[in-house]
This record gives sequence, structure tokens and C-alpha cells, in this order.
Amino acid sequence: MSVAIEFRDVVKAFGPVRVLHGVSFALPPGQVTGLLGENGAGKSTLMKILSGYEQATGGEVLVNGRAVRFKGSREAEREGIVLIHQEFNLAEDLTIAQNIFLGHEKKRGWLLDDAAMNAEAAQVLQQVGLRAGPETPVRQLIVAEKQLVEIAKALARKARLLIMDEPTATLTPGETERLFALIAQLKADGVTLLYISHKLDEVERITDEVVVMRDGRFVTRSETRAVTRHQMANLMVGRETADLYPPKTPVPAATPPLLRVQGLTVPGWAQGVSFEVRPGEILGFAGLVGAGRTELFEGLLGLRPRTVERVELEGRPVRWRNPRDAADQGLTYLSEDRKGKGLHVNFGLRENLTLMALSRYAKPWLKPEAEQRALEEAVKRFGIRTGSLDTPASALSGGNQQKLALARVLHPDPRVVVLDEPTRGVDVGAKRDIYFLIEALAREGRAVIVISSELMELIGLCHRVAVMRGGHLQATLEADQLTEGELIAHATGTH
Amino acid sequence: MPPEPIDALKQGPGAPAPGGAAVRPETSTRASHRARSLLHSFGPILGLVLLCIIGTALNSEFAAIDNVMNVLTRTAFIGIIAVGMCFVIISGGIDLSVGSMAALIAGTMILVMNRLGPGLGSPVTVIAVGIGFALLLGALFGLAHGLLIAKGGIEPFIVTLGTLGIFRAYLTYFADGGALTLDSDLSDAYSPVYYASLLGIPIPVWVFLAVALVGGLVLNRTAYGRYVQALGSNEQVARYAAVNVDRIKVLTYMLLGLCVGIATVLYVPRLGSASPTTGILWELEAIAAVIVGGTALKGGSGTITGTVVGAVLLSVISNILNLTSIISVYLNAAVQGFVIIGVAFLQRRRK
Amino acid sequence: MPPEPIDALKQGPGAPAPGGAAVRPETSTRASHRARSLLHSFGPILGLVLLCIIGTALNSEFAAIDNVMNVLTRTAFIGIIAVGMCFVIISGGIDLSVGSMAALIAGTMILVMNRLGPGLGSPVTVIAVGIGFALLLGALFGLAHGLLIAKGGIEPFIVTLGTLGIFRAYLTYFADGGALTLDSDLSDAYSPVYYASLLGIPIPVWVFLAVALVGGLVLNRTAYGRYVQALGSNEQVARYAAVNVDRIKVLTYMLLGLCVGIATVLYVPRLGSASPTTGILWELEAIAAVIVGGTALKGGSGTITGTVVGAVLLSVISNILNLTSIISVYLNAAVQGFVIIGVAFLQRRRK
Amino acid sequence: QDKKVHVGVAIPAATHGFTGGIVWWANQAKKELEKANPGLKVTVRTAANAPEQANQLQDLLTVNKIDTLVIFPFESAALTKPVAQVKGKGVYVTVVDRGLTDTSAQDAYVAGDNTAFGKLPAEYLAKRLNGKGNIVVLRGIPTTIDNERMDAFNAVLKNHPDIKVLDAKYGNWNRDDAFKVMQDYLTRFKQIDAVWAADDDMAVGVLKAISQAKRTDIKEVFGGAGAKGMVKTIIDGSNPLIQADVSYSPKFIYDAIKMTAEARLKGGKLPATTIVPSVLITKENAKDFYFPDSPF
Ligand SMILES: Nc1ncnc2c1ncn2[C@@H]1O[C@H](COP(=O)(O)OP(=O)(O)OP(=O)(O)O)[C@@H](O)[C@H]1O
Ligand SMILES: Nc1ncnc2c1ncn2[C@@H]1O[C@H](COP(=O)(O)OP(=O)(O)OP(=O)(O)O)[C@@H](O)[C@H]1O
Ligand SMILES: [Mg+2]
Ligand SMILES: [Mg+2]
Repeated sequence: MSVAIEFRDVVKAFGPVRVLHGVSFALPPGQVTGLLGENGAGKSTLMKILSGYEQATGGEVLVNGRAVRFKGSREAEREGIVLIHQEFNLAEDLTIAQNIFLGHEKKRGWLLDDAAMNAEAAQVLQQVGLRAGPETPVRQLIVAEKQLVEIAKALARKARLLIMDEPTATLTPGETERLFALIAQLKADGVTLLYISHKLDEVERITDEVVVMRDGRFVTRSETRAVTRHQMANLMVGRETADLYPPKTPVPAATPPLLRVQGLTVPGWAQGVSFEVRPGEILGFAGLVGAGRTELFEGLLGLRPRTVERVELEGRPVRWRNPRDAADQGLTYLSEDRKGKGLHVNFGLRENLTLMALSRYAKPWLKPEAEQRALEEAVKRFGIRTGSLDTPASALSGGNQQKLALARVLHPDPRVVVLDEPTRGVDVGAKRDIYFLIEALAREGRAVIVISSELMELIGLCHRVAVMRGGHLQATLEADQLTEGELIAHATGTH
Repeated sequence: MPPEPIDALKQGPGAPAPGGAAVRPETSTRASHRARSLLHSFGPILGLVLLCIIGTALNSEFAAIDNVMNVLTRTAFIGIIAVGMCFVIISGGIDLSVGSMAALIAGTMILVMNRLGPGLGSPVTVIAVGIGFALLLGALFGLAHGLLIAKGGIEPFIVTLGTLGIFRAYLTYFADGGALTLDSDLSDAYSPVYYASLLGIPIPVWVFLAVALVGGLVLNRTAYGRYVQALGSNEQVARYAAVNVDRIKVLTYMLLGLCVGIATVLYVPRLGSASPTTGILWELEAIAAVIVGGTALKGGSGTITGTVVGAVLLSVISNILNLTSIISVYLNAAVQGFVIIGVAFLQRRRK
Repeated sequence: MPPEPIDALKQGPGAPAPGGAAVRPETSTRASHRARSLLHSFGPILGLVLLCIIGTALNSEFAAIDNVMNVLTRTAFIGIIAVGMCFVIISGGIDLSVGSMAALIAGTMILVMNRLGPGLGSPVTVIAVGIGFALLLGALFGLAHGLLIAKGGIEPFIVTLGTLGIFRAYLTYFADGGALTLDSDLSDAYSPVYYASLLGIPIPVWVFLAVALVGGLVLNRTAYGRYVQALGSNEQVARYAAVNVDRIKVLTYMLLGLCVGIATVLYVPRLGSASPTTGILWELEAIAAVIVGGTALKGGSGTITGTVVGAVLLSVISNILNLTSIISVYLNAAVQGFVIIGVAFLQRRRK
Repeated sequence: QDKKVHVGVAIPAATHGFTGGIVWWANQAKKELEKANPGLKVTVRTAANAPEQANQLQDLLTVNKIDTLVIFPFESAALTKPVAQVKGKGVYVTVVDRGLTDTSAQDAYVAGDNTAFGKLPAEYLAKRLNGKGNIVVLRGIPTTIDNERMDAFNAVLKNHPDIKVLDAKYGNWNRDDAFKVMQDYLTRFKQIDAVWAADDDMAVGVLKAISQAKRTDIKEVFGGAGAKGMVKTIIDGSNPLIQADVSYSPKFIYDAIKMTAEARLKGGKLPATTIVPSVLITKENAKDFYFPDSPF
């Protein structure tokens, strides 16, 4: 029933860029293995080879001792190997059930058996805890819901080896717990699991063993019990890691707010939310999936229909009809949906980086050399790791795409910046850099708003945290009140 | 759908109770979404109903059964082609050649039947062979398109723009610039296929209905139809889901070719001839029917019902214009233009 | 310049990993990437060169300077429109109305000039006013398209299919079904704009060149051009990236309208009249020039150079067909079709 | 005969029956004349629109180096200037059918008679209806020739106040469009006495629509141009609705090429204007207008 896997000297090159330099290790059947490594270490690539989405350039993969060479994902699935992709692979126009069964439709004679598929989809949706009906078009789902659909899709395949590539990057603790329960269930059923995550607490909790990769090479493996989180981080980055969070610089008490929002209502998502943020302050937004944080800020920018009593920037009332207006006045927003809203994946890195600040380079003609210099700087500042500066953004690893997206919204040099899940899919080392960067932005007198599903991140970073529940602003906690328990209590309404 | 409770947020990380995850507290959001998408798909129907009211007001003959049958019958050609076109557009492709293809199929079909006529004896056999030939040729042309697009990797627009010229040129060549006309005894034997009725409804309308029904069934109830939608929605996702993308593309263009063949089979008995003017601008009409029917040109989703309504709507506009003289003939095309834009406005997509 | 190694996250005491630089300046990847994209963009040029060789082989006069100038001059209309169309297609839109729009602009421009003729005295003033009027009208029509598409939320295909009919209908109406002809003294004064040369190169070629250069510059070297590409690549992402999507759309259709206006300004002195058949199928030619030039119909990216080459290539094909009589006149369109598909095959995208 | 003559022939492409006939007759002339005269070369070009035809004139001049041009202009006004340019380079120009707006741009004019094309059917139908009845009209494509014919038709009917033209819509010289327009006329008008289809192609669609509706009120369908199918019907008397037609044979392109080529070979000239008259075709004279080999 269980599947044992062995990689032997697996090599992968995209054109002449080598990303895997001969990876060898074995996975015993029936246990949960964590796969660790920095952004761009080659984790996703190796998993795509294992599950048939990419072909290795050299070396071999053994399944239960037999060398295999999958020409497509279907062949891998025949062996019971299923991958949950890091990036969503859903057809937006189709319904949830249609996506779950795409390529594996149930039929009765010639015709599709939609009733059976919807029923079964409802069942797996229930398992992952998604309450949307199976006939909901995927287009209508929010990011976290899409992630759950991806998980449901893999479950419906009845995998014997299930690979999860950062399944919780967009999930809040609630769904994460549910997922862990599922993982435990699967493990008990004898399924082999491979778990990739940059959230080391999760890795510590659910894996039996960790494998560490660095720069396209296998580095080491260890029983999870035998290493601490700190040691895991060190193994990943290959050096001693320092404190994750910067010290908090206190905000001068008397400063007037930089941004003040009063009575913002996004019909169906958020009701009468008011908040303010001062220069130099980092304001967090906490809440469960469905709390309406993302939509609140999309509404603020005019990306959704909304009503608002008053928005003030530096005491002056402003009216934003679209993100352009907001950007012109010094507010930018990083979306949580990297692929769908955050990056032009077909564009080059340079074009992506400068898009929001083009006026700086157009005098009146764009200066590609200046843009190129800016890219080189950003690559250095944000630690974007890439084979070449001359590739489309789609060739970056997930975490590096996130860094690029972050670089992009900071490029216009905004006075207020709203970061929705800024460290989604980013490795510990880079996370630390991003935290320090956010702190530095605040110290320069900017206002930073961080929406995050990682409570620790909010606690470690923010001066104050606003908690939302069911579209309402529940409470705003000051630094001294910030504890995990307190946040959860407000977010879930059990306070 | 019963309103969903808002209680789901009550669970902390420690207690993953049922419904612990993504919940939609606002049922009204979804309901309004429904309403909007209903309006979206009812846009063309609404437009059609409005037009019919105007038509009847302008000329009471408009609603007469004879006129209705005339309109439906003449819609049949474009409608049948539009059903095939709907698949192609949903799959993310386009076919500009359908008018020329219809003309060439009609022409060669006539040539073949005239040639066989004396030999085969019974006109019915000849006609049966001719029909088979037309359907086969349509499927073959579609196959050629599909292969050039899927295997050759050429843009559908280019491939079919090319064959648009090629098909019409060969028809002109075969017809020596004139018309190809079906021998009169064959023509007499064949004409019931267009002119006869069954239960008071003309044959072409029956065929149109059948094609639309089968089309709807294939699109919504078969794996192939599902793949067509997946392909148009996101080709990469379809590829990842192990859908044989190339095969689906080829099949889709063949399906359209077949539809063109069927339309031609109905067309030939009408006038018994094919000439270089046959089928001119049908591609635009067929594509317009699909798009007016609510399918996005980018592909991904669309409905056969919408397409059928779109095709009928376009015929009704020109029918109404023919039934009245209130507007200068010079401006007929302008009226059509305004109506098309107006109907599209009724079902515009929100941003 | 060679990218510098980025070591911020890397250089720890633990592991000065081999090749630890995050950026590996694999020049060879770049080279092969370049090579491929070169082939891609050289596809049309290659096709053009091949065609020119064939042309010269068939008739040595083909390469004569007179013929070359003739071909370039006549490419100017479509070429100028195609430059504007290139923007629209890259932005993810389409415009089917350009032929009708050109016809209506030409017609009303002639009407205006004839009306002004006696009053204003100097023909030069009249012509200047006419030219200004044409450009303004083009921009206004583009504005109307842009608003209906961006603010009205209607598919570009539908909007411009509608105006295709509307523009032509109004021309027919103004012309009373016949032709509108420029008064002969005005016509004489205006004709140098088409027929005169500067440094041995005809004026329309200069204008074409200027439009293409400005177009290329705007597309690649201005913020607006970048936004157009961003919009076509992914509208949603562009919106989130603070691109004023509606404004860019409106501007893009206005730009195309302006290009149509410029083309018309060159067209009128050539034939001195406009009729309901003026500009028929220009939209197809302009779109074909853009697509043959390597731009994808789905938008996102494309080049002005490719578009120019595409437009010239299409003219050269018919020029060569005019130079020889080896093929039945009926089959001209077929030859064009085969060549278009062939050229597209040369630059097909790998999967 | 040593004299070398290169005749360029510029005509519209074969997009409907009549132009199909033009192309066929032009090629017929080329075949016969080149065989008969070794020094003669004829180059035929067909164009789909006015600008393309203007392009072809340039190409004929600069590349094919013609010295004589026979042109059936796509449109009179639009081609006046391009033809004038060719003439300016010393080429002998014969214009066929559609006169240029500036007659100094042509050496000779061989004309069809568009006025008669509209006048004859009007006179014939007036007589046939005894000066009283309802007529529906199908027009071609909006063009100047279509206007000329329609105006001539209306001018005659002015003298017959009891004949009513119920409506005149465009059928685009196309069988299918004519079929639809006629169907709707039949729905709309309960009493129609005659149809002027204004083109034999359109008459085909009109006849089918009438026979489908099984209407008996219509006494006559009058086409136009003398297509072989129609002429044959008149000869055979096979359709009571078709009794007459007006000649407007595409053969005049053949005549024009032949006259021009022969005159040029002899170094002569054509008369400034030659009108090929349009005549009424009835059962009596139909045989003279029947060319079974032509596609039209
Ligand atoms: N299609 C591609 N073309 C070129 N290079 C690629 C491509 N896909 C991935 N790479 C490169 O391969 C390397 C490994 O990428 P991979 O996605 O496997 O990293 P990862 O370990 O999953 O990182 P992350 O934690 O950020 O997801 C990266 O340097 C990336 O730029
Ligand atoms: N398309 C939709 N149709 C109906 N309800 C929706 C839709 N999208 C989101 N919702 C609901 O709107 C509410 C708020 O959305 P959302 O989950 O994005 O908030 P959030 O706090 O930003 O969550 P996240 O942690 O994912 O950022 C939720 O109840 C969600 O279920
Ligand atoms: Mg990854
Ligand atoms: Mg969110």
C-alpha cells in the first residue's frame, strides 16, 4: 500500500541553468517527511519531477525500488503519486467539482455523472473544511478557499504518496489545524507524505523526519525530534540565524495619524470599519479566513464597490477611485494573490519591478538602463535568487516571486504601504530580512499595515494589531496586550 | 439555497469543528451574484423579447407563423455554424473561414452530385452520397485546421484567414467565376430538405434544433465538452490535468467543420447553386451570434442557448428592417449596429 | 553589464557554498533565449526576404526602385492603421471597424472640404482644415469606442462590429448610395500629398515611417506603452499595480482612431473619393499584418517592427501576383492564403 | 506584323455572376487575340476593391510595362486619378462600362448603358401591368451604377402614377440576400404584381422565395444583365414569371479588348465613345444573347 521513494543523483537544468545538481536521498514509506530549503533551493522542481510534471535531465527516481520515468502527471498518478502545487492550477471558469475531477471525470456511459462528482466533491470539501458548494465557480473563491480546493483535488485522487508544496502559505490557524488532522488520518491509512513549508513550527509538529536541501543539493536529513526549529533554520540557510524580529522602535505618542479611515463599508465583506495609522507605526490586521481583511483594503482602493464616510491622509480628506489615485497620493497595496493580482508572470523581472513607479523612469522616454540598475539593486536588497536577470517572472521560485512582488509595491516609495501576507512562501532567512525592512520603512516615518495569517509575525512585528471578525473590527490591541491567546480570542469571538 | 450560518468563525485553532474554514457569512452576496449572472445570461433573451415586441408593433405580420418560420429557417445555417463556432471560441480559438468553407463544400458537393447524377440512377442515392461527401469534407477541412493549429502551433486567426482565401479561391476556380448549379432533376428531388415541413415546422428548423440540443449535451455533459471549457479557461491547467490538449483542439475544429457541412447540406437545396458570393461574411455573423449570446471572445465559458438566441436575434433584426420602411435603406446597417451594441450593453459584465 | 552576485542571505559563517551567488549569469541561456526570440521575430522578415527573392526571380522589374516605392507607398494606409491596431491587440482588444471608419472619415472630410472650398479661398487652407478634421474625427471615434469598452464594459468585438455597420451606413447615407468626390481644384491641390516625393521617397512612405517610429518609441519607451503591455498581459494584475486601466484602454482606441485618421488623410488625395465600398475588409488586412508580424491575438506582447514587416509582406504578396501570370487569376487569394500560413509557420511559437 | 503591343486589362474580381462573366470574357479575349496576333501580349488583372485596382495599374505600368490599358473601373470617381496617371505616362487607355469623372483621362470609352438597364424594365413592366399595379424592387450594392439604374427606373414610372413601388431594398447582387429580402416582401405585401430584381443573380433568389410562398399574385419577375440561365429560361419559356430581360452582357469587355488591341496593332484609334446598347431580351431575340460556354 505505501510507497517508498528514492532519488538517485537527480539533475535538472532549464536550458543551461542547472537547478538540481544531483540530488540523492530516500523516503521511507508511511511517514511524513518535511522538505526544507531556502527559496530557490529546488524543492518544487524536485517534487515536480517526482510527480511527472517535469522530466529530470539526469539521474533516476525509484518508486518501491523500481526506476520510473514519468512522462506526465497521469503516469505518476497511476503509481499513486499526487502533488499539491505551490501555485494554484485551477481553471477559473469551471466549478469546484469540475476542477476537482478535471481529467478524471466520472461517467455514466457517454455522459458525465455530475451528480456523483458533486456528491464526492462535497465530501472532500467537507474533509478540508471548505463550506462553499461544489458547484461554485472557482472564480468566486478567495485565495485561501482556492488553496483548500487544491487540497481537496489531491484528496479526491486517493493518493498513496501525497506531496504538499506549501499548502498552508495562505491558510489561517483554523484550516491549518484541520489540515493537520487530515494529515494524521492519511498517515494512519498508510499514505506517505511529503511536506514542504517555510513555517517551521508546522514542520516540527507534523513531520517525522526532515530533509534539507540547499542550492539544488541534498544537505542532510534528521529525525524531527532530534532538531530544534532554530537548528532547522540554520541547516536551511547554512549559517547561524539571528533573531527573527527586529526590536520595535516606539512611535512618538503625539504624532497625528498619517492615514485615517472612518466608516468603510464593503457590502457583503466589511461593515463600518474605522482605523488610523501614524507615521512610523506598524499596524497589524488579524482575523480568520473570511474576516474580510483583504476585501476591506481592496474596497479602500476602489477595487470593490464600497462606501466610506471619510478617508484622510495627513489630515487632508482624499477620494480614491482606483489604485492609481491611491498610489499617486502615496499608498500602495501588496495583494495576497500573487499569481492572479500581484505579478505579471509573463513579464520580465525589470518590467515587473518598475511598473508601479514608471513615471520615475519616463522623462519622457523610459530608460531601460536605469530600470536595469534598479532591478540589480532590488535583487540585492530583497535577496531575489534567479538564474538570470533576463527571465520572465514565471521562472522564479515561489518565494522569490513573492520577494519581487514586495519589491514592486515598495518601488514607488509609498508613505503608507499595505502588505497582505507579505511573507507568503518566503524562507526563514528572507523572512527576517523582510521584517527588518518593514521596521526600517517605519523608522523612516512611513506607515505600514500588515495583514497576516501568522499570528507570531503580527506579534513580533506590530505596534498595534486590529482584529477583524465577520466583517467587523473587533478590537485593536496595543503592543503590551499582544499574545497569541488574546488575538485568537478576539478573532474567534470567544473573548 | 438556505442561508448559511455565521457561526463558523467561532472555532479557535484548537477546535477545528465542522465549517471551521472559509465561510461566507453574506448570503446576500451570493444571491446578488446569482441575480447578476442570471441577468447576464438573460441579456440576449431580454433583447430578443424587446425586439419581438417592437417588430409586432411595427408590423403585425411579424408575429405571423409564416414569418416566424421564415426567420427560423433562414437562421438555421448561421445558427448551426454558430453552435460549432461556440465550441471553438470557448476553447480559446477562432475560425474565420466558415463562410468560404461552406461555399467550397456547396460547390464541390454540387459538382460531385452532377457528375454522379446520370450514373447512379436514383436521385435519392445521389443526394445521400452528396450529403455524406459534404459532411466528410467539412470534417476534413476542420481536421486540417486543427492539425495546423495544434501541431503546427500557428495562431488560429492566421490559419483560418489563410484558408478563408484558399477555400473561396478554389470555389471560384471550379465555378470559373460563375455559379455552380445543381442539375434540375436532382434539385427537385433535393429541395424538400429545405422547403418541406414536419409537423408544421420546416426541416432546417428541426435540424437546427437537433444540432443545438446535441451541442448543448456535448458541451455540458461529456468529458470532451468539459475539456473544451478547461482548455479555453486555462490551457496550462488543462495540460497539467493530463488533458490531451492537442486532441481536443483538433476535435473542436473538426466539430465546427462538421457543423459547416450540415449547414451546407441545408443550404444547397435552397437555391440549388453555389457561387463566389455564397457564404460571404458568414464568419462574422456566426462569431457575432456566439458573442452576442454572451460568450467571451477570450474563451473559457459560454452557452449554446445563448448562441442560439444570439443567432435568432441577428436574423430578427434584419427581418424587422425588411418589414418596415421607416428608416432610410442606407441606414439599415446602422440600426443593426445600434441594436447589437444595445443588447450587449444589457448583458455587460461587471468589472 | 554582468549582474552582480547577490549574497545578502548567503554569506554566513556556516556555508560559503560553491557558486553561492544567487544570480548565475548563465550567458549561454540568455544567448539561446535570444536566439529563439530572434528566430521568432525574424520569422516574418525571413518570409519577406524569401518572397523578395522569389519576386525578383519571377520578374526582374520587381526589385526596381519604382516598384519598391510603389509597394511601400500602397502599404502605407494599411501599415499606419496596423500600427494603431498593434497597440489595441497588445492591450487585449480588437477593432473591426477601421475600414468603415476610414471610409466615413474620408467621406465627411470630402464633404467638409467641398463645402468650405468656395468660402475659404486658398485650397491649401481648405486642405489643412480637412486634415485637421479627419484627425479629430478619428480620435473622437476612437474615444467613443474606448468609452463603450472601458466604461460600458462591452466586448470590443461587439462594440466595433456595431460601429462597423454604423459608420458604413452613415457614409452610404451621406453619399446617397453613390460616391462622394472631392472637387477637382481641391483634388489637384491635394494630390501631391500622395503623389509627391521627398528625397526620392514618396510622402506616404515618409509618413508611414514616422508613424512606425513614433509607434515603436511609444510602445517600448514610454510609460503608456508599458501599461498597454501590462494590460494585455493580465488586466487584473495591471489594475492592482495602480495602472489606470480604463484610461489606458480609452487612449489606445483613440490612438488607433488617430492612425485611421492619418491613413485617411493619405487615402483621399489618392483616389479623391469615398463610396460605400471604400475600406471594405481593411480591418482584416490590418489585423492580419499585426498577427503575421508575430503579435498574439490574445495580447500582452508584440512589436511594431513585426507589424510593419507584416504589412509590407502582405502587399508584396499581391504585388508579386500582379507581376506574373503563371497562376489562374481565380487562385490569387489561394496563393495569398498559403503564403500567410507559411510565414506564420516560420515563426510559430514553441510549446 | 512586327509591331509589339502589350495590353493590360484591369477588371473587378469574380465576386458575383456578372463580374464572373467579365473575367471569363476577358480571358477569352486574351486567349483568342494572343493566338491570332504573335506581337500581342495581354495581361489580365482582377481586383477586389478600388485601391487594389489602383495598385494594379501601377504594377502594370512599372513592372509589366504595358503600352495599352483596358480598364473596367471598380468605381468611376476613385479610379479617375490613377488612370490619368497611367495615361500621363503615354499609355493608350480604353475605359469600359463606368465612365471616369474626368473624361480627359481616357482615350476611348466603351460603355454599357446603365440608363437603359433601368429604363427598359420600367417601360416593359408598365406596359405589362397596363399602367397599374404594385412593384417591389431589389437594389444591388450601394454604388453609383446602382443609383443610375434606380434613377432611370423611377424616372419612367413617374409617368405611370398608378404603378406603385412598394419598397426598394438592397439585395447586394447576391442570391441569398435577395431570397431573404423577397421572403420578407412577401410577408409584408399581400398584393405584388411584379418584381424588378435588377440582376439575374438576385432574380434566382426571388423566384425561389415566390415558389416557396406559393404566391400567385405576381405576374412577372424582371432580372437584368442577361445571364445565360435566364436567357435559356426565356427561350424555353420554362417559367411563366420570366418573360423578358435586359441585356448588359459582360461580353463588352471582350469587344473592348478586341477593338482596342486591333486598333493599336494597326496604329489606329478607337472612336471616343462606343455605346454597347442595352436591349430588351424577349423570346423573339433571346437566341442572340445566349452564350452557353460563358459562366454567366
Ligand atoms: N521554468 C523555469 N525556468 C528557469 N528556471 C526555473 C524554472 N523553474 C524554476 N527555475 C529555477 O529553479 C530554481 C529552483 O526553483 P524551485 O521552484 O524548485 O525552488 P523552491 O525550492 O521550490 O523555492 P521556494 O521555496 O521559493 O518555492 C530557482 O532558481 C528557479 O529560478
Ligand atoms: N466571491 C465571494 N462570494 C461570496 N463570498 C465571498 C467571496 N469572496 C469572499 N467571500 C467572503 O467574504 C468574507 C471576507 O473575505 P476574506 O476571507 O478574503 O477575508 P480576509 O480576512 O482577508 O481573509 P484572508 O485571511 O484570506 O486574507 C468571507 O466571509 C468570505 O467567505
Ligand atoms: Mg517552491
Ligand atoms: Mg485575505
